[in-house]
Amino acid sequence: MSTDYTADEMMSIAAARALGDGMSCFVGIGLPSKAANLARRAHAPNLTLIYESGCLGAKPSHLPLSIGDGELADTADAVVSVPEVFNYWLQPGRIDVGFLGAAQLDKFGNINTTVIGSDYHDPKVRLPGAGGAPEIAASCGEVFIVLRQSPRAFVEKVDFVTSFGHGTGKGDREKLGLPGKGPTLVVTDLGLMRPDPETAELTLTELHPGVELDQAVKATGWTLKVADDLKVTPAPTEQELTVLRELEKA
Amino acid sequence: MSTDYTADEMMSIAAARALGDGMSCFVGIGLPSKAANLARRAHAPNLTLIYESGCLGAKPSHLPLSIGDGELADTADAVVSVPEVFNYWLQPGRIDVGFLGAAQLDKFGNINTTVIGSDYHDPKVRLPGAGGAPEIAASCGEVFIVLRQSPRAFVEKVDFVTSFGHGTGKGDREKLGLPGKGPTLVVTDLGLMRPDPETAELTLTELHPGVELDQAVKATGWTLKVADDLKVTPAPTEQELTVLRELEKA
Amino acid sequence: MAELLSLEEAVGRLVHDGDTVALEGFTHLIPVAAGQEIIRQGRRGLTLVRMTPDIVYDQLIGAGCASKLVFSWGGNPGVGSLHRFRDAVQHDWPVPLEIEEHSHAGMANRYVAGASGLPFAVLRGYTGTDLPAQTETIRPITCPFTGERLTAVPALNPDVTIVHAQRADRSGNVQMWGITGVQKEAVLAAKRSIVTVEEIVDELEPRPGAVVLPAWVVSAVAEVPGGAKPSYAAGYYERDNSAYQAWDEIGRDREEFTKWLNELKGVKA
Amino acid sequence: MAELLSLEEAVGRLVHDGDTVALEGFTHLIPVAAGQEIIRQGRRGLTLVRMTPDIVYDQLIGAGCASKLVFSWGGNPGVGSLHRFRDAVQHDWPVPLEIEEHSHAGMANRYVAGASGLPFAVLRGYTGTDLPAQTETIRPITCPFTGERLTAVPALNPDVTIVHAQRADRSGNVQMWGITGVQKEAVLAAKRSIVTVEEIVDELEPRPGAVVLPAWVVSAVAEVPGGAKPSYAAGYYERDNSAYQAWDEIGRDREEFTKWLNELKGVKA
Repeated sequence: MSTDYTADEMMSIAAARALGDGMSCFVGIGLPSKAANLARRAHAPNLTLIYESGCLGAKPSHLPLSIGDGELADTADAVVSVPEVFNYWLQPGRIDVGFLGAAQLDKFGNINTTVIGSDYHDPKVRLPGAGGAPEIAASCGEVFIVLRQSPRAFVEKVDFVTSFGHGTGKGDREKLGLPGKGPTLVVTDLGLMRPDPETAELTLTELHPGVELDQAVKATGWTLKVADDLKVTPAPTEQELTVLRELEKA
Repeated sequence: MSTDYTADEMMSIAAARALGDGMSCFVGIGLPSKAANLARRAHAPNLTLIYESGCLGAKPSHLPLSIGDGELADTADAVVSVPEVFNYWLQPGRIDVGFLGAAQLDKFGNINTTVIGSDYHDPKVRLPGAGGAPEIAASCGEVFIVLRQSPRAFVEKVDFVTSFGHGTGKGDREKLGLPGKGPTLVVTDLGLMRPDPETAELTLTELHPGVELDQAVKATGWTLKVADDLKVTPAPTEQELTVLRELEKA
Repeated sequence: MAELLSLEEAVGRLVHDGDTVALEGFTHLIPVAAGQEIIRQGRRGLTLVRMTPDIVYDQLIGAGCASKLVFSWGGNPGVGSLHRFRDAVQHDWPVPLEIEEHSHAGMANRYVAGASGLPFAVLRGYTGTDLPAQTETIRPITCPFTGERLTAVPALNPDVTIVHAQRADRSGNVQMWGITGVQKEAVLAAKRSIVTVEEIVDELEPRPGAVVLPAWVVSAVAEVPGGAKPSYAAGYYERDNSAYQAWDEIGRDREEFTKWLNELKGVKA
Repeated sequence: MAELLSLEEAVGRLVHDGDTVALEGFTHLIPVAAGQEIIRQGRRGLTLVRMTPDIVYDQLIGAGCASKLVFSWGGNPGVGSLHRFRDAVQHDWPVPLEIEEHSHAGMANRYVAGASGLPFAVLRGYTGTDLPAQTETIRPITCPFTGERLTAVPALNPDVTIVHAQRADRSGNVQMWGITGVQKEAVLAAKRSIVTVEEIVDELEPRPGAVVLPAWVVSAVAEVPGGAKPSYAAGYYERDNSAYQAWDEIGRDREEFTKWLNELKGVKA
């Protein structure tokens, strides 16, 4: 039956829905790129995709494997240098949404993609590092994060703050003078989290259809708070699934 | 007879001769541009001309009227933005020679193109201003200046230092940390001046053929020093005159 | 997202009395028609910004639109002086004109800082000159790594930047080529922007050396064929050098200028 | 002025033990052949610089050429980790690797400062992150006009920068198009530079989106068709994604890697 779908498909579709038509989105590679491209195909034809390789307004016909695929340049409104994309386009806060992945995420939306383990110089795992994320997280109007939920990935406190979310809670961004709102949405394979308006702590606001609350709680490395009015994500529509599967095939 | 020539022609030819083949030259408009284009045609086919409008390696077939003529862009190796030409090309000291004009020039090679008169806010004459000259004078390997000689133009001390030459004498550039050698040659319709190696004061080193020493002294607003081995500029060759006249006609 | 408007409407909506306005262009693609529309609409108290104010700035100044000029080289390129600019600076006619004077390198970097969302830019500039003594917006800054002394200039963020380009598409994406000067930076630095274009086309086919300004950073696009005359638009028309020479005569004399101004305004009446 | 040399000669003359070397490229046009030539020639003690060190940097590190890496994102794009990089950082194999870690925005601005002849660059960056505590080359700076606190990073000026481009002409003028990343800045920031190209042509006809590096800012040009493989060269060949996947297996294991390395060196013997 065509409305069967996987948890990963639900995650990508829920992430895509967060992007409205006419927005501009600075796109990280991997899950964020899949969601952003799905959004552009499914419901937001005027979504402007910006990649850190310098592609402004890319309209790829298939999912790019990296942020520097030729397809991104060939279909872009303009290709600019890497210094320009960071200085003229990202830094002034022109871009509505920064869409990021993470290796580790903590309950205040801080992202770690640098090292696992408490010693930077002798890490348990050396991760790829910051890339464009610290400034994307700082300068975009708001930040969406997409990653699969597990207690190893969703931790009380990240081992290393690669990209600043809400620091130690509400008000920290303002104190540091960070212009954007920071993470406003986390999309996982189990549901959605949003920062609590009072504390900025990530709180479960939606479960995907068929997911038990207990699953989400167990997949979170901190004591997960749950919104009073916990909702259920609408299931993927046939159209959404068709577009997503075409995109992955192409 | 074809070897008759004007003082202005002698000036342009003498200025052109100072530019060697393979050099790069940041070209001011007017007399400097004429001299630089003449050099490229006459004896320095590999002279790289750089214009502040962003044209790198321009090869105009006729004399440009402004630093932004379409011909400069059409014939350039690359056209870059105005910020780029100043930041990436001029500022790091990549360019061998800055070729400038002036409204007023003093005996230490300082240039004024801002105001005539001692009161900036109530000037006798308001001139166009600095343009690219202050940084051209600072950053090029050396600076050549070309202008017609008169006591009004060649003054003891300029009313306003728009572009720094040798300040108040030898060693001032080093004190300020200016990278280039500053003005090493002034070409006029009467002869050539060069900074004295000891004092940096502009000193007459060559007279054009047929010019009397007295003419040059009277056309200078300070007590002009004369080199011990004052020479006479070689007269324009037929080839130089032919090329110059073709250039002015085209 | 760029709206397609008439020039009259674009200037009417986006340029206000007292605004800081940059009409940029470096010999090529000068937004002359837009400048003259500002004169027609009688704006007052503008702070005009431009690296190379030329005859359209002379016209704006002579018409009394400006109370301040921020610039680095003011002249009639290839001809000589701007007489209305001189008359305003030297004799306050028709109104006093305050000036803030920089070098090209300084102005270019001020736009870069503005486009980059930074409050200032750093350069090697002005050293040894008399400019810092006259211009408050030139200050020293020390490298936190080497201790070296350099120069800082503050960002330029015009209320509105106006440029002229060859083309836009129907969505308002703008394409310009040839000498494009500091126009991208000036548009990105501004709070609002107007782009006049030679033509609006269905599709912007890629061109060597083209700069594209996406529609989402432009406020309004107005189709104004010939809108850069008497300057030139590569691919469309050449520079009318005689018009620059003719301006010398007109601009030199208050009466001649006033006659010219009345004619310009009459065109609309 | 650029000399046309063989790759072997260019690397032999211009890359020395202990040099700071940047081989730049952003997914597209990675100078892989040049990196492998450095391995063949057995350079030691290099400080390697790159925003996005990928498999050719993993190879250089695994071969023991590098003692330090300056970078902002080290990974096998679309595949995963760089195992030789991890092994060097975590277990000093085959030699210890010091790291100096930045963000992309910081690295890009460090090259811009280097290309501009400035000792540092200013950005809004790193705020609130743990990077400044680990990286000495990130410092605060105050705006002399607004008093605002920003971040400064020092210029990068490699001893030699190596990039790959589509074309050069016989004079050594270089043309590249598509995603050109930070290559212009990296070349202009360097004391010396090598450009490998797909082909040397009689004339560089203008192309949309092309960046031209004039011959007088390039030290050497070497014709190396396929020199960016397994990355891609727009207009010439596509990315070989399977080679990136295959590297994961090779790089993961010291023995497998050593076998690969011996084969690489054997190619020359």
